[in-house]
Amino acid sequence: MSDLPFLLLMIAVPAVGAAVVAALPRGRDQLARQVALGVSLLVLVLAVLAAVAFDTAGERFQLTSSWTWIADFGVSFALGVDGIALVMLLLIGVLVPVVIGASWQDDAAGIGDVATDKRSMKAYFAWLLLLEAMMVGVFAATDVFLFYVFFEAMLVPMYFIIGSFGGPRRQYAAVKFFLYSLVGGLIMLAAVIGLYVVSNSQLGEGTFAFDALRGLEIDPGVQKLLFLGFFIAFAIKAPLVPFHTWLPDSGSEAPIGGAVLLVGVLDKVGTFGFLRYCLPLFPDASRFFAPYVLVLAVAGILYAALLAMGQSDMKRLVAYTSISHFGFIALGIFAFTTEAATGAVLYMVNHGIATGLLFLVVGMLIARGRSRQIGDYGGVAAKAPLLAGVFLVAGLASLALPGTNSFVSEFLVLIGSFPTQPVFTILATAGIILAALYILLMYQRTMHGPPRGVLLQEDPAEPLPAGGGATATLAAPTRSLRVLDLDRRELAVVAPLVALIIVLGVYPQPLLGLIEPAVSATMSDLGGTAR
Amino acid sequence: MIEAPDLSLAALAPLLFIFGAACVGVLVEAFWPRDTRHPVQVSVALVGTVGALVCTLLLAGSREITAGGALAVDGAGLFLQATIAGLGALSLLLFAERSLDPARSAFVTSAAVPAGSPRDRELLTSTRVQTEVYPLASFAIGGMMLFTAANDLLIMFVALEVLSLPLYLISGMARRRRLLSQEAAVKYFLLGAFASAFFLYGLALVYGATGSVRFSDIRSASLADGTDILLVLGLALLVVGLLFKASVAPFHTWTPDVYQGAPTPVTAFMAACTKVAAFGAILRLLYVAFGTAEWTWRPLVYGVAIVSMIVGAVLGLTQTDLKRMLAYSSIAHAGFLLTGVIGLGAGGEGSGLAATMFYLLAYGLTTLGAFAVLTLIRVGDGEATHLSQWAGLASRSPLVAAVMALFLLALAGIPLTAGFTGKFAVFRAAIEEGAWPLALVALLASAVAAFFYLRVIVLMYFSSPAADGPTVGVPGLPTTIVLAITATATVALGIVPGSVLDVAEQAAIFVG
Amino acid sequence: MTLTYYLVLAAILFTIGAVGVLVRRNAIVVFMCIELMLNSVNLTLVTFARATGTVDGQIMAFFVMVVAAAEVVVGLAIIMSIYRTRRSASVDDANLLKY
Amino acid sequence: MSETLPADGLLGLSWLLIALPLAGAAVLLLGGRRTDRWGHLLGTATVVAAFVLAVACTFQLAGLEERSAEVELFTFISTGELDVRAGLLYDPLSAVFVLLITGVGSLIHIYSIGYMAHDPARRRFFAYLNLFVAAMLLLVLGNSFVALYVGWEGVGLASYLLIAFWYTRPAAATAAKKAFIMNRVGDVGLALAIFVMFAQLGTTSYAGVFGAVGTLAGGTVTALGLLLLLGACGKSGQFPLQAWLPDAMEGPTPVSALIHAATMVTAGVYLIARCAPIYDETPTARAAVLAVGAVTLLIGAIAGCAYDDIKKVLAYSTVSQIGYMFLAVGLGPAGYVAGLAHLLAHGFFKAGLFLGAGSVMHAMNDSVDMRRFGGLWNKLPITFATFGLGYLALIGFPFLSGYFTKDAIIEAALDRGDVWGWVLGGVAVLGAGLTAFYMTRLMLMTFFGRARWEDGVHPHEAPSVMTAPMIVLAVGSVGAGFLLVSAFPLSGWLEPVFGEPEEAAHVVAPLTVGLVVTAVMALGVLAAWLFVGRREVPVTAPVRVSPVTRAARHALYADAVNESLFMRPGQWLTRALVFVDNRGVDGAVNGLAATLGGSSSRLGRAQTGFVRTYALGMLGGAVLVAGALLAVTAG
Repeated sequence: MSDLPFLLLMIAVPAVGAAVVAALPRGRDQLARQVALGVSLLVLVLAVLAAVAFDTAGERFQLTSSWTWIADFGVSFALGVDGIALVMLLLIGVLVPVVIGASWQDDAAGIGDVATDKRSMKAYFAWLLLLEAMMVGVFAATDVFLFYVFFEAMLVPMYFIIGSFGGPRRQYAAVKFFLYSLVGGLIMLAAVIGLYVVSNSQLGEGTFAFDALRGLEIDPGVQKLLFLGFFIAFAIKAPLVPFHTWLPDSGSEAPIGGAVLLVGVLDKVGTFGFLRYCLPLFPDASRFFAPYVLVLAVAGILYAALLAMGQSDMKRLVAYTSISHFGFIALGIFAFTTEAATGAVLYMVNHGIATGLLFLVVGMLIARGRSRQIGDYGGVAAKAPLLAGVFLVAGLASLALPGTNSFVSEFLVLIGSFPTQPVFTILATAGIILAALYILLMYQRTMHGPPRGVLLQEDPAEPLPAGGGATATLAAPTRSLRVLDLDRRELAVVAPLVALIIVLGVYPQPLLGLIEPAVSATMSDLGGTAR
Repeated sequence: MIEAPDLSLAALAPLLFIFGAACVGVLVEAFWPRDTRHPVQVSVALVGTVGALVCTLLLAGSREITAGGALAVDGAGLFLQATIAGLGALSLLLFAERSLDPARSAFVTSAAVPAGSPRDRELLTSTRVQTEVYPLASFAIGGMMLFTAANDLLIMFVALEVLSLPLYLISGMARRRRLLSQEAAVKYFLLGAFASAFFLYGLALVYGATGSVRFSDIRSASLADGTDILLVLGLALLVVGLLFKASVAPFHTWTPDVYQGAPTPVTAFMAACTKVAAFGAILRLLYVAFGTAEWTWRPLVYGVAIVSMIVGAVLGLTQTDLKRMLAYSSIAHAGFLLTGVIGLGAGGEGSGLAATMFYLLAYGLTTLGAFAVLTLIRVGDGEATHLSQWAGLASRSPLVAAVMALFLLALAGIPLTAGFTGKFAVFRAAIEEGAWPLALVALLASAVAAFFYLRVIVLMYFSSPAADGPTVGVPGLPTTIVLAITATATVALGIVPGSVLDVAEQAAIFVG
Repeated sequence: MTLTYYLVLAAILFTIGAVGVLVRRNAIVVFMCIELMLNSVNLTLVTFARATGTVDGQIMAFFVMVVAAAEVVVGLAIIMSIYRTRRSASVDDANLLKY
Repeated sequence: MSETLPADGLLGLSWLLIALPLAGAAVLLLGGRRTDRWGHLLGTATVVAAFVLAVACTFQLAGLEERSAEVELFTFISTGELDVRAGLLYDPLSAVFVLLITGVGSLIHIYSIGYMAHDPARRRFFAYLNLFVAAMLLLVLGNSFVALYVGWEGVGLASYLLIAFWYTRPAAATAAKKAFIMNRVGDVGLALAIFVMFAQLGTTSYAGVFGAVGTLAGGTVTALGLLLLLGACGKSGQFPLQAWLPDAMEGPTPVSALIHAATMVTAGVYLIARCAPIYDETPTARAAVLAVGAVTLLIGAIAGCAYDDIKKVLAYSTVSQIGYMFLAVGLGPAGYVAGLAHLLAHGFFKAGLFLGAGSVMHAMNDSVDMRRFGGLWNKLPITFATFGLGYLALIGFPFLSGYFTKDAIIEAALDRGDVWGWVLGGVAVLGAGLTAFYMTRLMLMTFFGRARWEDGVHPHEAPSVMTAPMIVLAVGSVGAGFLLVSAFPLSGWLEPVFGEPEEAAHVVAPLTVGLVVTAVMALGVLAAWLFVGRREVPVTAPVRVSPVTRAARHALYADAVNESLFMRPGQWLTRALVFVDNRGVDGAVNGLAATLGGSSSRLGRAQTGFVRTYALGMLGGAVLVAGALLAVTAG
């Protein structure tokens, strides 16, 4: 059983699934949905089995397999996971079925907030599955070249998801997303090649195998350049301030499912990259640049939190909160302690769940009100208590309330960073006040107060009272406005995430047990913790 | 007693094949009845190119200098000849497509008839086809193959003319928009001749400096006295002539105009094959003849590479005509190719040669495919090359849009396409030679260039189709074959490039 | 009399030809200027042949002439066709393709 | 610190104390409308059960030699050097709090059955209350600072949910948010304190920290003390974070009674008392606690004098009384027991007062404006009686609970024996006078004088499910002080925590103190009668008042300060940053794109279409190339 090539299957299954879904005849949307859901659940099962097969006391990289791919470049199709990658795979496994479930509805509201009359639903599911395959590949690759290939190729499905199924400014957002990531990726490509060249001169044979590259002794000057090459790509992906402005646009224009995967998983590649590639491969450069990175991280925490408060568009707001959270993750990684880095990895998972849920409920709200403007809502809790409740849970998880999963990770990041970086940690801790502010402000404005705004409009054709300009192209909902609260399907979609938020908030130790060995190995690559 | 030069007929077989086919084509043009001439011409030309391709493949591994030292038969030359022959054959298939244009050909029936005259209007609707293009193209292909094999400057010059003259002619033979086509031909001709003059003057100066035009002699002379002003000036002028053919900025100005005006199959032919031939000649000239004076021209190539990438990428941003956009893309790609030239390293031991050759093959296939898609999208009688006409193509014809998107992504260098493998190879070569700033500029330029490729995808996929949009022609067998081969190759060279890279690696040898 | 004078003369001719290409409008004249450039090269070649005492340069000059002749054939054909359409041989009139 | 042993027997089940109300909350929240009919009963039952268990546990604890027991539950977070176990510590201090929470909690749950009977969302109310009880119990039972922190923020959440219980009222929603945010400010302090502990000591458990705190540098301990104080201030509504507590009165009155009077707001006192080993090492931080207590005591008392809203007066009274407790625990070993005794007594009488106020509001159609009350004593006899007893206890009427506990604090302050002892004692006495004044004013305006009711108000006594808890609390108000100070001295019970109470040399004889305080109290009552009781109360508040009154009405401008120092600049900053981000950061990127596009069109102009221009370009290029090559060769 444990001999199964789990990782290869996790890439191949959704890829084949995508092809199957794409090949279905037009109009068979229901079948496409079912196939997509089935495939994504299968991937989840595989991920869980892989986690079961993983031995926390064993080798760092497990479930490894390797095939020569491009011999001339020294490239192998090498897969393997450590604890860090494994938890990300689990996250992918959980989020994709949830996203597919959330996009189940026939009408436009099911996918996003825009009319999708001309677009075929099956294309959406095909892209989602392809994206899943790419995401698995990024985390499972143990060959830097292979990582890079997935890193870039991943852009394509997301580009189409945003561009074809997004909001009114989807074209702008899609191109912006693609170009930002591409610029970063290309700079990284230069560094990847540089790394290869170094390996060529030191090992006598160029290689991209992570384990071999880890053993290189790179000249500090070269290290700095290579570090920057990788770092910029990851900083754009993560994103850190000031490379962040693509995310609010992409996050707000993407269909909800795309947005969830974008901030939930895709952006984690950036922080994952810091930990997997920047630190172990360029330890000296990492130390050299750490103060600067920490400045970016902490500035991002505070800056993005303040910006989140200033947003009137809910999806943009959530996107900004994510930027703030990515600051925490970066802080945890560049504090160079096992506790903080473990916390950062857990943060990556938890943020995927919490912000994923937040995006989902925001999407469900938007599907009802056809507006992304906070000002168009008010008093929703009175009409849709379940929706409000789930919204609150997501919000509380986002502000890292104890008892929710995010608390554990944020706490770990901060407590782990404090010994080495007290000043930055104190500043970052102030960010938790801002987190409470932006979440509660949004919650109060939308859910509390007397019912008002778009939800009171009986006739969907009537123009909206506020924000009409921006919402003019939003699709008319097909469901009755009277049915405001979450229905069974929506509950089924959010329930797993809510459950995970609570369970991981109370008992995170299994995940920590998976993560810690890999983090310790990273820290020892770095030359021991800096304490 | 004059000694007859040694002629290794076997080694010359590819050239003999294609030139023979071209000559037969001329005879067919003269004597074969008009109504069945077209299939015969197509067959002859295809036999020539495919035969040449097969010959080069059979010759793989041989290394010799023949024809009195005028021709080099070596791995690199054969690889490039094979590339040219293969791409040439595909281009000829595009020439032969008869089901897209209502008048059953992309070429004007009688180039001599003034555009817009009553006779011209009459011929416009006739189904008489122009068949002179096939022997002309065959000659051009032969010239290109000769170009990459030339081992002395004179042969190189002759090959340059042999490849150029037919191209001048056939770029003026478009059936639709003849004014543009003729203008393109005039511009191409005048500027091409102008560039030839530079090349020739360079040749003369090098001859004066070294007393020979043989590469090996130049090599030893430049080794002895690399700083001879005459020699350096000669090199400069030779390079100018070659950079012109390769459409490297600042010698690129003709490219957009000619690419736009020429009949699309011809543009495809030029973009794919001429590029290969020109770079073959550049590589050979720089590494065989001037390899020992590498330090003189390296900064120059470095510089023009940067200029070319930036000019191509930046100017491409605001283009509204697809053919013109692809022309600027070709200028940018010329810059990327030059990074591979830099990556050859001193004496050509670097991986740059193999990388450049692979890149040429990948780029040629991709760009040929892109132009082939262009021929499908038609409005009225002509091709719809304006960007706005492509809006919403994906909902009208998903397959065509998908294929085009594939080519565009490959041109942008997205992984899992041939374009990425090629870029990776040349950038690796450049960085290995320490030219990482150049590679960095190249990467940033490709990010800029990606914008205009993406714009087309945005239009095709994310925009709603215009009411009076273009129609998507159903390609006949030739175009279908071209599209199938180029698309498959674009994907295959992206996913499993190993064997082709191996071949390029083994072939990366110059004799001389 | 040194051979340098010949070379300088050839260079001057080449320059005149190049400048002619830049300043003349009539396509035929432009083309003739290019021919002038080619012939200045011939002069150079012949001079160098003399200097090195070989005949290679002179033979090459013949090659150049042949090629130039071929170029004339092609060039005039092209120019004629555009002239017949436009009733003008000015290169400036052919200005549809730009930017 | 005494030794602690793994718990067995009932104490081993003390996790049920938390689990029971938590389960109640879960059932009520997840069960949905199905549980509407019996939800309130379940909610009450869990808390009562917890109370019974708590009593039993406490008896077992009393029987233990060490009077301390730890329950290890599971590993919460363990990575690197950090090892946080979820565990409970049942010792005399937590036992006191557990009894208070579950005891008063049970009473208030019972009361709420009646108070919320007509609210459609009663089930949700009980769910939140249960959640609160669970979090609060975790706060006091946790055996590490992390567990405390979890409970700490948990009660913050419950407080948020309950203040915003009537969320359709914007004021309630805003007050809830304000409470949460200001609490978070304090939480940052607590969190940072935990970080310091981990950084310096490598542990966060009480045992580990308190055992090693002596090894720390003085500055570090002071920092710890101040950070913990910040946390305590946030939770307990102490200066400078006091402004949220009066606003929190937007919540239903039982919430005010339980959370914002009896239990949650005293968590700060618990924290400082729990951290006695830390404060023992740092006189500076202890002085800060004193200062905070003294200042808050006065602010609360002054503001309490001016409000007309019955709940706000009680709220400021709470602020003020907690100031007393801070003052007490800031005094060090001499004051811990006094402070905690006052805390417990306050728990009784203030909860009773709030429930009484709730009963009054219940009778007056939910009005809280005392100017529209008056003459209610005979309409609401039980309420009047219980409220009156609570009132007397609060102002320190001789031999009621406030008398014992407050006097103890004042004595302890004076016992310092230095100038500051006199200052603090003086402040405390002054506060006692003010307390007497505002509470008498409240009594007079509410129960005496002419009825100034609005139309359609027909006061009636509350049902017995509400009055019964009030009676119990009134009894407690009367007896608690005597019981805790004299009959079953708290100091003895808490000995394992705070050590042997030392017999202080009294600076001023206790009897003298008692007399002085009583006299000052009497003055306060008299003043209230002179200003309020003697004259007719206008139904609208007078506009032309002295600056002092105006300041008091605005709670000494705390909100204004917050607004102008934090809120406004914050809003401006946010707006400015949004501009910067859109125009500056994003603008730079878009500007770069625009620049590229612009240069593209500009460069494109060079592509004129003229052959001559192209030829010129080529010639120029050729010259450049030749020049470059020559330059390279020459150079």
